[in-house]
Amino acid sequence: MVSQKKLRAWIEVLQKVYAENRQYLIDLDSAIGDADHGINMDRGFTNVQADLSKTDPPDIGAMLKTVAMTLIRTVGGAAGPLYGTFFLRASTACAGKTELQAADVVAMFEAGLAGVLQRGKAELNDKTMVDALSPALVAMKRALGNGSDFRQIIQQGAAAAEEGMKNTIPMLAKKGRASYLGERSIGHQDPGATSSYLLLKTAVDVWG
Amino acid sequence: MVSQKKLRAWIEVLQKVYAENRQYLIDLDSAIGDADHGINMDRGFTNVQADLSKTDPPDIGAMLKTVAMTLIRTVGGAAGPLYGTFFLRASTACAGKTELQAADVVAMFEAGLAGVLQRGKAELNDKTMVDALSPALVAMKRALGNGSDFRQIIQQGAAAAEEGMKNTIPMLAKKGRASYLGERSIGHQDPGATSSYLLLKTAVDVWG
Amino acid sequence: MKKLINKPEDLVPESLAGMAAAHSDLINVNYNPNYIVRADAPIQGKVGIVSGGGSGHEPMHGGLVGMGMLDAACPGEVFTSPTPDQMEAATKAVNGGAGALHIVKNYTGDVMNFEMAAELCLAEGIDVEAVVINDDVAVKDSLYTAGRRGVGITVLAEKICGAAAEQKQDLKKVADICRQVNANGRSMGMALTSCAVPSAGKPTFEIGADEMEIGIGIHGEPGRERMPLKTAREIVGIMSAAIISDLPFQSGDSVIVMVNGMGGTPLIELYLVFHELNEVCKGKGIKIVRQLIGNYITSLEMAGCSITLLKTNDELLKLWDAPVHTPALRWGV
Amino acid sequence: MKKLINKPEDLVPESLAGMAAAHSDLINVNYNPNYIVRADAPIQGKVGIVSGGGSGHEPMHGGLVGMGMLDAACPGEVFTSPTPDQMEAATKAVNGGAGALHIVKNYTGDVMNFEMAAELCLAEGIDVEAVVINDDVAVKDSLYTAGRRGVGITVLAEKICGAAAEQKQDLKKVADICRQVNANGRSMGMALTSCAVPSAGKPTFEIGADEMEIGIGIHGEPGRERMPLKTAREIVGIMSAAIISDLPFQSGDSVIVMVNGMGGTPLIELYLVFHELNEVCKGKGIKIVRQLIGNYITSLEMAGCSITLLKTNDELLKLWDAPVHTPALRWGV
Ligand SMILES: Nc1ncnc2c1ncn2[C@@H]1O[C@H](COP(=O)(O)OP(=O)(O)O)[C@@H](O)[C@H]1O
Ligand SMILES: Nc1ncnc2c1ncn2[C@@H]1O[C@H](COP(=O)(O)OP(=O)(O)O)[C@@H](O)[C@H]1O
Ligand SMILES: [Mg+2]
Ligand SMILES: [Mg+2]
Ligand SMILES: [Mg+2]
Ligand SMILES: [Mg+2]
Repeated sequence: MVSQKKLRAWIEVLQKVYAENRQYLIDLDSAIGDADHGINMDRGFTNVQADLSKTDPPDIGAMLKTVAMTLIRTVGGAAGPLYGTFFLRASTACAGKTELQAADVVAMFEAGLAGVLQRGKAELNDKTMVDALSPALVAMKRALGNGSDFRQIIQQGAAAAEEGMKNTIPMLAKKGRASYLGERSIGHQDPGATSSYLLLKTAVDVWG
Repeated sequence: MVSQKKLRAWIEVLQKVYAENRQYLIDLDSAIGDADHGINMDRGFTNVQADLSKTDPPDIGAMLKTVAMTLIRTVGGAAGPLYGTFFLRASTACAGKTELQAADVVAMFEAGLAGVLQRGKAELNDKTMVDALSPALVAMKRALGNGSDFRQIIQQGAAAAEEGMKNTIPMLAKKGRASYLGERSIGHQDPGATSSYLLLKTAVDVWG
Repeated sequence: MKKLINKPEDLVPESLAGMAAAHSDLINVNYNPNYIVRADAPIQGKVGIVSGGGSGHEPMHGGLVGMGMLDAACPGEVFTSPTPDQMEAATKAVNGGAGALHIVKNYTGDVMNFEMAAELCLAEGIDVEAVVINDDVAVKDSLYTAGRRGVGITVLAEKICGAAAEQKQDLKKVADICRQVNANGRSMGMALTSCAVPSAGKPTFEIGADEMEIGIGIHGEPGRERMPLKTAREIVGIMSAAIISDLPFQSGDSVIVMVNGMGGTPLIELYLVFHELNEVCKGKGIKIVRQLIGNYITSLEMAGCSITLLKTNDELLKLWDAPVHTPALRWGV
Repeated sequence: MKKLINKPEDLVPESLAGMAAAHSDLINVNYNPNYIVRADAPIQGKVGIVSGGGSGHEPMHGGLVGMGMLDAACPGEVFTSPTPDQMEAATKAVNGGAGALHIVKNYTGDVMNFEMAAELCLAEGIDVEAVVINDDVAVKDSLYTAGRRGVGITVLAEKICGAAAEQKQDLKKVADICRQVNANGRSMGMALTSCAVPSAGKPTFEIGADEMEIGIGIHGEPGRERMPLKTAREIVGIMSAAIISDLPFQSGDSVIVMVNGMGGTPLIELYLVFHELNEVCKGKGIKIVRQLIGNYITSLEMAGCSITLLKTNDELLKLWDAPVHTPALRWGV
């Protein structure tokens, strides 16, 4: 179970995580993109943090909507609409709730991923954030079905996201800026898959 | 005594000398100018060589006039009008002659230097080619007065030019591009004084 | 890499302030959300032409706002697509009742942000058509990838569509013209040096002292091939062959040409590149009827150039020649 | 340093060929001796405005030839003054019986070559006045040195004198206006990186990764002071203080301003520099009435900028606003 306070803590720690990983994400994006993914994520979550600090949303849905709108408004690039849509759909899934059970968390991620897929039209193995988010959802659903506890569910999601992120290394990019590289995109880890893994890893760290 | 053939040989060897010293003169001009003196001298004498090879001037005056006009037409910068005027005045001093006695050679340099002074309005110690040419003329006149032989006269001119060239190192430039540097021109050898020294040194090598 | 800036995060708004002060006769600048509009916007009954993209490509797009060209431009952070709220606000600001054309360069981020903006505008009852420009032959096109990048043709499309809108042609027609320009235009770029995103603080890519990148993107994205530096003649040969064979351009075609500097290449070299391109076109019977030579769609301080060819006809040429008055492009007024 | 060229020695003529092909409606190019003239030269009864200098400063001077500005430009080798035969031929080509004004930048080479050219022209019965531009406050002026360099004011003088000549003002008057512009204008430049002369093949000067050169010359000549890189605000502060205190410009003065890129600095930074300059001028009560922002008098691919201020009045402003149609500057047509 995760309270609204803990969910908020997740978002707040994400700001620190993206600030700390700014250069790492820039470097990954330099290799196969335009060297701004770390800047984008850092700017987005810094703004989220600032906007959140000014509000006291009544429920998790309202809180995630603020996150979504701020990301859409301040990130730009590919990551802005994608993570923006992720949190917008997640917020709808959490409408009116002030705490989330394990099944709610999984439903939240499921709605978020569906938004990413609809917005970006990427498929598995296109070398995008989908390659981290999608295995994470599969793992979480499996764990939920197995009757694993909350902590295990999130942990398994993060582990699958990490594996999915690493699996992007040998992939040939088919979506996003990296796709312009064709064969030359092979051998590099996708920056968006990496920021998505950090999303889940931070959930484990904060909620676990 | 120097024949027209030997005078022509001087000009022809000068082309090789400036080609060989191209980078050296560029480097000197980089320090206190715009890095083109080697390029200018090389281009000028390469063109002189090409133009001379197409003509068979009746006398030394006519030959030096071709040198002058080609330099004026193809060098540009400060060096073009200065060396152009040098050879133009030198040609007038040699009008109609097909060989030069020691006194004629000294008169030729004297006329050339007068042209440079009139065109450039530099004074001694302004850190220009005048600081090589002027001591050279003084030394040659002295040697001529002493009854030195032809070879000695030219040698002493070249030696004085070399000393004058080296003396430009501690000078503060007052004319030309180097003067923009003020104090910062101190400690560098003047490129034009260097190309003027090469003019005399080559005369020694070819005539001596 | 060294920049004439204060803080990286202030570069875009401070540069916009400079534009606002310099061109108050032509444009107005709005901050938060950031956009540039024609001083006389909105114009009743005229289709609004809106474009935008990451900053760092100046004068595109902000310098192309004005009579006969863009009604509004949305500048993002450096090399990062602007956001839907910018585009929505800009579209509203130029809406004179005849709808708006969004000219979008084909980058995932730009396309998605403009898509979200169009959804917002439609929800408010503003007619929006979006045309995605994808003229870069350096990138292999495919239904299953992000497809070709949008580069030089964007500038030409903005000029031509701007002229059509100025003549009060309707949204459908202006969008059709935009698609026609895109369909008949091809570009390719190359780089001698890297650019550096100010907030990243170091060059986007490493490149050897004797190397060049053929097919570079305007954000310093790697291109088709890294190869030893060649002469301008050989480089233009490679680029023009890729462009000409792609459409293909054929003997007898009339073309508008742009030789564009990436930001760090001096004009003297761009004219030399144009000379080489002119020789190639002459050899192939392709007639250059108009040309732009200079920095129009840049990549910060990157050295290099791009070549754009647009197969033209009487209609497009008339629109090209129509008066334009923007900070960066001006004729006929 | 990498260049888009074939052979260094062919750069100037091949680039001229590109200009000729691109702008045949405006200019004609003559080779051997090299010069660029207005397509409609000579114009009877109009003073011919002739300028020139080393190549590598494009668009100056060749890109400034056309209606309302230069009648002819003489391009030398890169960073090397053109030769008297070029200037003589160009002056003859534009002579419409009213004489010619030679606008000369104050470099020993340029001054001496133009002097020789003027002697040749006078000998042929063509009236020539020469005005030497020396606006660079970075250099200490003195009767006993080569004096200040001619930089940004050259562009403004060419525009203003071109307009006066277009109105058929006589040679004495046009030369007076030129001297007036020179007397009321001041400039200063700075560099972040070096340029490289193509035939020299390496950077003209070394500069550290955190250094800048204040007071740089347009040929990469060392400036006033090498110092650690500062913010744009501080840099504009230093440069504008030197410029403003020199004339001095005073509260209530109206000025035409040029923020000029050295060739390798992106436009987004130049607009930021203009913003800072605008703030400084506002603070001092100096009114910016017109501005040019972009690459006008460059130093190959050098990164950096220069600032030019010209104290103006109604007469000069009217001449500034008069129509001009050249490859690089165009308004009113
Ligand atoms: N169509 C898409 N669907 C899902 N994710 C995508 C898509 N396109 C790009 N991405 C993700 O976005 C990341 C890049 O984000 P970012 O660098 O912020 O944007 P941009 O590419 O516009 O600079 C990529 O690493 C990839 O994971
Ligand atoms: N007024 C002058 N009188 C005599 N020599 C001069 C004068 N001005 C410059 N010089 C000489 O010219 C040299 C520079 O020549 P060069 O580099 O070819 O021309 P530029 O300075 O135009 O690039 C200087 O080193 C100096 O010796
Ligand atoms: Mg990116
Ligand atoms: Mg020199
Ligand atoms: Mg980006
Ligand atoms: Mg020179």
